[in-house]
Amino acid sequence: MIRIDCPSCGGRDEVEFAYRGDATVVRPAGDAGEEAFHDFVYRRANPRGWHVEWWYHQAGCRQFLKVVRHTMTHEVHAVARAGDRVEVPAAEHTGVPAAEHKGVPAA
Amino acid sequence: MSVSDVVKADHLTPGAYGAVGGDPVRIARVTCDVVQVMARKGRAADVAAALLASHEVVLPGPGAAAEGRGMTALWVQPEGWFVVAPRAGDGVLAGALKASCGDAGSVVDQSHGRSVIRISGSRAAWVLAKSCRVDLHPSVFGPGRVASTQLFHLGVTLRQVDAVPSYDLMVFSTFVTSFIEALCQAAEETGYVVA
Amino acid sequence: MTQMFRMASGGIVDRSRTIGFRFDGRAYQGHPGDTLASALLANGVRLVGRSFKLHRPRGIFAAGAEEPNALAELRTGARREPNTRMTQIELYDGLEAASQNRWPSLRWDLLSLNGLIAPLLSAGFYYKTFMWPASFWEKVYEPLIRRSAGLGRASREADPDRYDTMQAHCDVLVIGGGVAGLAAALVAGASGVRVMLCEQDFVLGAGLIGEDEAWRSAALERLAGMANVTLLARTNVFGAYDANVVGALERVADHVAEPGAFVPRQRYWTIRAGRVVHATGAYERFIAFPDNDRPGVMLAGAAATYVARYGVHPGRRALLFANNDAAYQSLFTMQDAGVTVAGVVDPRADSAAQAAARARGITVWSASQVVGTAGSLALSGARVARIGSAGTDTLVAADVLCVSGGINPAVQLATQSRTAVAWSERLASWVPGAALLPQFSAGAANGVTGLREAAADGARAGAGASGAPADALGLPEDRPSDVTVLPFWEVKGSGKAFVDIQDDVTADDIRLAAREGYKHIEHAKRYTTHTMGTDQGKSGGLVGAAVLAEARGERVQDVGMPTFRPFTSPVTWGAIAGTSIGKHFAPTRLSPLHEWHVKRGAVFMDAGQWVRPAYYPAPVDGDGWDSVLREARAARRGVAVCDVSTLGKIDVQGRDAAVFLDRLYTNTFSNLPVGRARYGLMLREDGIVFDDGTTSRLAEDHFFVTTTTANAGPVMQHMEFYLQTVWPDLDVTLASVTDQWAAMSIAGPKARATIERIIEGLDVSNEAFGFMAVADATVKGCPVRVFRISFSGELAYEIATPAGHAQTVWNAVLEAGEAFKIEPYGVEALGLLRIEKGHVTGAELNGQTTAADVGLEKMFKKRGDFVGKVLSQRPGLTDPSRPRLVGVRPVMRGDQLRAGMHLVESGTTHSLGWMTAVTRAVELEGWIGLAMLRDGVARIGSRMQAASPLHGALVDVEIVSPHFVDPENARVRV
Amino acid sequence: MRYSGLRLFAEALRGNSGWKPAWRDVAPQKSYDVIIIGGGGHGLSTAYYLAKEHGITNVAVLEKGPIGLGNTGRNTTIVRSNYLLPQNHFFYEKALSLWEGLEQDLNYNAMVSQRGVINLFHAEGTRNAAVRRGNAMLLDGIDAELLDKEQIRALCPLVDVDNARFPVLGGLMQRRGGTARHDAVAWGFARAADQRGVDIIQNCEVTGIDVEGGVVTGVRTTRGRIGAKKIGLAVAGNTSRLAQMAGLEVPIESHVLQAFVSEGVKPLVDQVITFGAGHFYISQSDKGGLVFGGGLDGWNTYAQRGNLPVVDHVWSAGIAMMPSLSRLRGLRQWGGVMDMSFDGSPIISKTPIGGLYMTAGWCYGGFKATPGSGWCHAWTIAQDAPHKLNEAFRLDRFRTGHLLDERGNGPFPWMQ
Ligand SMILES: Cc1cc2nc3c(=O)[nH]c(=O)nc-3n(C[C@H](O)[C@H](O)[C@H](O)COP(=O)(O)OP(=O)(O)OC[C@H]3O[C@@H](n4cnc5c(N)ncnc54)[C@H](O)[C@@H]3O)c2cc1C
Ligand SMILES: NC(=O)c1ccc[n+]([C@@H]2O[C@H](COP(=O)([O-])OP(=O)(O)OC[C@H]3O[C@@H](n4cnc5c(N)ncnc54)[C@H](O)[C@@H]3O)[C@@H](O)[C@H]2O)c1
Ligand SMILES: Cc1cc2nc3c(=O)[nH]c(=O)nc-3n(C[C@H](O)[C@H](O)[C@H](O)COP(=O)(O)O)c2cc1C
Ligand SMILES: [Zn+2]
Repeated sequence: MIRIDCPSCGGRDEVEFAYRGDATVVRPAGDAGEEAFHDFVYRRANPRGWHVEWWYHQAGCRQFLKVVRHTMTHEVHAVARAGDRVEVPAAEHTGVPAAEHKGVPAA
Repeated sequence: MSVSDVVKADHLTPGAYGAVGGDPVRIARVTCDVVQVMARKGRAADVAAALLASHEVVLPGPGAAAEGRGMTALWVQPEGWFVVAPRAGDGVLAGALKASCGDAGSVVDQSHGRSVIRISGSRAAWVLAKSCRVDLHPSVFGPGRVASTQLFHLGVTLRQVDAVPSYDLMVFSTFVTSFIEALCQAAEETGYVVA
Repeated sequence: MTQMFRMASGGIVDRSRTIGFRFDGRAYQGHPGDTLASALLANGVRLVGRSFKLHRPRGIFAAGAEEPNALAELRTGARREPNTRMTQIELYDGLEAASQNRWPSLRWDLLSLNGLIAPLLSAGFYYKTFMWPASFWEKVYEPLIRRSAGLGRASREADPDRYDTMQAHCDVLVIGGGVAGLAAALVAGASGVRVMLCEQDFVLGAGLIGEDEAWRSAALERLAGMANVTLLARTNVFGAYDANVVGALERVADHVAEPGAFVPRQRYWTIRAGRVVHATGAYERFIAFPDNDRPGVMLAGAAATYVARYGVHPGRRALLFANNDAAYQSLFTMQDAGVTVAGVVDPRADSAAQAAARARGITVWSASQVVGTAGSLALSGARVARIGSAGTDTLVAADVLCVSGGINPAVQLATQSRTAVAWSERLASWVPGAALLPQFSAGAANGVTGLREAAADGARAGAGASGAPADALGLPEDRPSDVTVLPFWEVKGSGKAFVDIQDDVTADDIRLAAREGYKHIEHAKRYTTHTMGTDQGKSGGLVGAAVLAEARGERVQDVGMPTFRPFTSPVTWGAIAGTSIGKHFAPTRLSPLHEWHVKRGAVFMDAGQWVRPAYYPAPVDGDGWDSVLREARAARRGVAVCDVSTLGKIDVQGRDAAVFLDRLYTNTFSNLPVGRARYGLMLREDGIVFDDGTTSRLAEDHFFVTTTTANAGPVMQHMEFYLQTVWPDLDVTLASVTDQWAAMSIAGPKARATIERIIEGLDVSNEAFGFMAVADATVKGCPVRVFRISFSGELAYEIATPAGHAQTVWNAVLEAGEAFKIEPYGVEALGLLRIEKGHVTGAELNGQTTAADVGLEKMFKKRGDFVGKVLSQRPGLTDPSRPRLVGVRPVMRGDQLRAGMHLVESGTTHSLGWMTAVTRAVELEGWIGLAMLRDGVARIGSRMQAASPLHGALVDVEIVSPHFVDPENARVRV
Repeated sequence: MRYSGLRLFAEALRGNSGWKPAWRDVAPQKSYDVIIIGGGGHGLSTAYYLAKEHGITNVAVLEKGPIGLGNTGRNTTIVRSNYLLPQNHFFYEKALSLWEGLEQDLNYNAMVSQRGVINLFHAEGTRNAAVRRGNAMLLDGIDAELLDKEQIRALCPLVDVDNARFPVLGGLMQRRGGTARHDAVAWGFARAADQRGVDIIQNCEVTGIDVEGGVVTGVRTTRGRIGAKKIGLAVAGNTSRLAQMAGLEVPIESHVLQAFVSEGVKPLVDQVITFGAGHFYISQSDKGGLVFGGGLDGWNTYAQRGNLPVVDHVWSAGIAMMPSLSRLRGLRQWGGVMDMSFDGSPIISKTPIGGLYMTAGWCYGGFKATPGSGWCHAWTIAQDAPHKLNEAFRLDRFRTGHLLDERGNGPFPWMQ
């Protein structure tokens, strides 16, 4: 269960939130052209590792939160308000499990 | 869905229901006015000052409620509150708040849009915990605390009223029938009384 | 005589009370505290089941969750519950259970003939045959396979019991109530933090039971006295999820025939824990040897449990086959309890326990192994031979053969929390490595055994988890218990040596898989089905891995194990569903006028979460269509009123409210005068239409936005997204007021005449209150907001009022309209009217259409940015041949149209478009419909065919303008 | 070595000692004409059809772990061709026709079971959508039937047709749809490809793709560099990572879909049934377990595990629809990482890089496509041009706006 520590509401379950995807893409200026809007809508780094993403606290304070979450461990490193900057850990998290199916028990 | 399936438990009928012999919870509707107040950009301090002056309330921060003169303010979102007060005439509370805030705040009457249900009794927290994902344990929650969260698949603003404990559950009015049914079903295990 | 294997004393069953139960129809007796398994053993019942594939006779093998064989259909009728482990079923009065997967009876099972062709049924045999002729698979082979596979029979009736859920939080969660778990809970509990302890068994104490009862009861008493500690017995933690959240299943009322009134049968707990202590113990593993599945072969620890906990002799004469000293304790326990001991077979040359056994007068065959078993439906003896001595073996008489190949710490939950495991040479098993989450493993789960050591380890974990000191805890009495093993997995010989007893997987199957290239542990698992049964390989998983390792010429630790996934024990489906079933599966949303609709006898329909009146039958109506047409006719000819409270409504305020709406909608709102409404169109950023609705300007800085019923939530979220993340500088506030305002649409030539009679304080004449005007007024003293907007295409007004006044205002409208024979109309007539008018709704705006597709391209403003503007100009979205909105009429007016018909050129089957919505019309004769059609505009005036091959329908149609009625939009302005 | 009942019998007589490995265990060569990255169903079938249909046999399939344990080995095995959009019709129909002859073609029993797929609907709107879809299928020569409430009651006695919340109005059925044995699909293709000379190389993770002058030259792997004239990606949820190795960012996000299996029981559910008013679908495996699943967890992830909220929803939907399943027990739960495309439809396409091709974006519906995907991917690689069947599955459609959004959910992968 992903638990998100909402800066206003405190730690809450993922069910209270609506996911809204990659928070690093920025809507271009209206006259930036098709290529820029294509990238805004369709181009994603989709990292295996830390991901900065939007979560909308739908059942709580109705705020879009910027969440730094790891896409292997699901660990939440930071939660910030929409306008705030977030730190993204540099290295891969040490908790990345051994690659799947090495034959040793790992979830 | 056919007609007959839509039960109108909306009118909580007085009586005792569910398991007997235990310590039943009490469930009741609370009649009140609800007004949503949101500060305009950069005007939160003005709204706070205005409401302090007009209603003697110190607008609360996240997760809290504060009592003012004849009203309670519940924090619901950054720079946004619900003001709850005993029912007065249409638009009276909203009008007073708007008069007080002026252009510093948006004031939206929700008196008809939100319904409040009170559940009370020593096992009220247990009944709520069947669905409430927010920790209501006395060590982390208590009278005067507020949480907007989800209960029985519905958005709810929950306020602990006293140490009994009693909780006021504010839900969207069009869902209140469905909500009451689910709440009552959850309370059958402890038994519940509608006064 | 009953219970001839019950000891006169010993164990913790309550001999003062007797319980009657039935197994396969026969009556037996047991005591409170028994499981079905212990009670059956007490009655000398050995044969309890048949295996999955070969239908071999099977007996009770374990004493807990790892049981592979003893599965029963528990209870009868709607409460029948297949595959229930007899070792975990608490005995209750009147219990009924039946053996399964056998026909006609357990003793005489026809499919045991499968044993004769066992070599044919080798691992994966079905992948190599049953391919000819191809059509035989569904008709012959698969039905046969399906019927012989599966275990028990499920009930086909709805479950009469109720289930509940519980959301919990704690600082420290202790999983497992053995000595380690109890010690951890005691230490953590003493520190004052919130502690929960979950134990799957109905008795806490595990290894302490019957061993150190004094310590156990003292511990339980102390824990019960701690207000900050919650003890949950009968509660299996079934899975560990992210962030120290676990799922657990409490069996609240499974130990009674039927749950009491309002008592849930089971409760599903979601527990959010600060720190977790895994004190889940260990599962003893067996050794694979020929015919190691004979009823009477049993795990050594289980045999001792039956003695020490249940006071039952699992047999008269016990033989132990073990490679570790700890297992000898089990035998000693049995011997002390009066079981005759036939001896010990131990592959090790010597050990302390061997000496101890000899000292007790027990024969020890050291450096020896069991090479086979004797008996048919029950064990009569085991064949014992010295390792390396070919051919010569001794038949040792025994009716219970206790087996121990060592222990496997229960690391399932730890590994689900991403804890890596490490290989322990001492245990020849996996033990948990360093935890990544705030978790601690303790006791046997951590590879630490012996009551004393395990308690100390538990105390250490409890201290780590709570920050309290561990030393205050007194430790229990102990007997020597060294689980150091000689790694020993399999005895090769003739006969089937099972590595997965339930699924009939043998060591040979594993070797065959390896030979065929399925060498990876996960391939071998899937090819043979090893560890895929209901016990998930708790006691045999590692044995199979070891056989595979040998076949691969590698070490066991290099082969690994199949991934441990939830569930640690199978989980009742209904419990997870909890109360979110039936009508509570999704909440229901009702209009403030709902009760009126009910009283009026409306026929309802679902619209997302809403329940809305479809139409209102009247005595004169022959069928539903009569009602719909009558209602629509009233709107076209006189006046009719519709409850439109379901429309989404959003209050938008702020200095920048107009700018904000300009950026969200394709058209402009900043030039909308106060007191006017405007229809708006909203796109997604990819250029596809998102939603539409009217927006009114109530003040310079105050707008009232309406959305479609279905999109109310998504539009609100869309607005918040852009406001908070894209244009955070705008001064705008948003509030959902859908529930605050009820709304009704009064439509028809007599609409004004109707509302004139009730509107107070507002001149609604055409001159004073023209098309798209908005103003506040009152009706019967209730505040209302009047909008002159029309969806039907008729002169119409929408009146919104705070929900609590809806009934008053609605009644007033009906009363005022009485003179004009006003009719209430439902969603069906609403649909009819909008189709006649050519208005689009969700059927057309289905997330695939552009504004141009539905003829709304003119709604794009020329200047300025708005969401979706840029990408809506991509070639694929501006392609003129895209399907466009058109109207459709049958050439023979009486022909029926259907939504979902496709449009084809006459005589062809190539779809050029489809019908989005159809209706019988009131302004025109017969059926009409809207369609999305390729080159649609160009085709207006032409003939095509509408086809519904699903219904065998083909109709000649003409393509017409989608605006069937009043295309000039004159009526709304009169 | 051919598989047959006779061979099984002969082997049984000699202790099953004569069986040979289903595919060879080989070390990578220095270079290949074509390298397929990803040893799931799509990669293996691509290799098989390259050899079978195009005579290209100097091919290696590189798989980072053991083959067939990605989504191919963890899906709910539903096979069908009941799509709405014509661009999808002909492709999935091709796939279904390949399934229909697969066992004989591969000489491996993949247990393709045409037991019927039923999509239930509960409201006018969804009924209309089902009618539109069924008609579109029939017009394009694909079987479809509309079932009313009573037919559902008769065919699926466990379904609570009179459901208290979402009563069933009817269903759209494709009788030729059904299930196939997931593992056997991977193994069968591997064995058949191997027999045609394809090298299947396990435990060989691709860590880099070499591109020179805009054209691929080979891959770097945990087992060294391997040269290649052409490279096909078939790596499902890892598509973004592999594409990035070649310098491409693609309109794909990785999301987890969970699945569940119950304890085995005697035959109970005879078709594949999907529930329209909540996310839920179910079928019974031949072993007896009820295999079921629902929607995505709904956030980016590369982990093959999900969380409880989706479990709660899926299991509730199951009991809401089939109340008699309530006393059954779930046995195991797992997840797979899907390549969710931004319009919910696949990509079988050339890329802006010479010699680089991909079959991707399969979301949670790619198992049914397995033979068709391989067939078209092989064609595209061999001809350096798409086949008519996969022309619409172009990578550049997101730029041009020729989207294939079956459900109309828009560019939100977590909603597709
Ligand atoms: C729970 C679930 C249920 C589903 N249900 C259905 C269903 O009912 N019907 C249906 O049609 N579809 C279903 N699907 C979708 C379907 O499973 C997939 O679309 C399909 O199996 C994908 O096959 P694939 O060969 O592309 O991918 P995979 O089988 O995942 O194969 C990709 C392979 O690439 C390998 N790989 C990745 N990176 C590298 C690298 N760097 N180097 C080398 N190898 C690499 C992986 O290890 C993996 O083996 C479901 C999916 C899931 C998860
Ligand atoms: N039967 C044996 O052969 C055997 C095996 C291991 C340990 N032991 C003995 O047990 C003692 C070790 O004590 P311990 O406390 O570490 O282990 P334990 O086996 O005594 O207790 C573990 C407890 O955890 C419970 N449990 C396991 N998984 C669970 C889950 N998912 N949810 C809820 N409950 C769960 C079990 O039912 C058991 O009661 C030592 O004395 C050791 O010698 C005996
Ligand atoms: C169609 C299907 C049926 C399955 N049946 C079983 C089963 O009967 N028993 C079992 O233990 N697992 C079963 N599984 C689950 C697998 O054991 C395994 O969990 C899944 O393939 C994912 O792999 P992983 O758990 O190793 O990551 C089944 C999986 C699928 C896809
Ligand atoms: Zn919040």
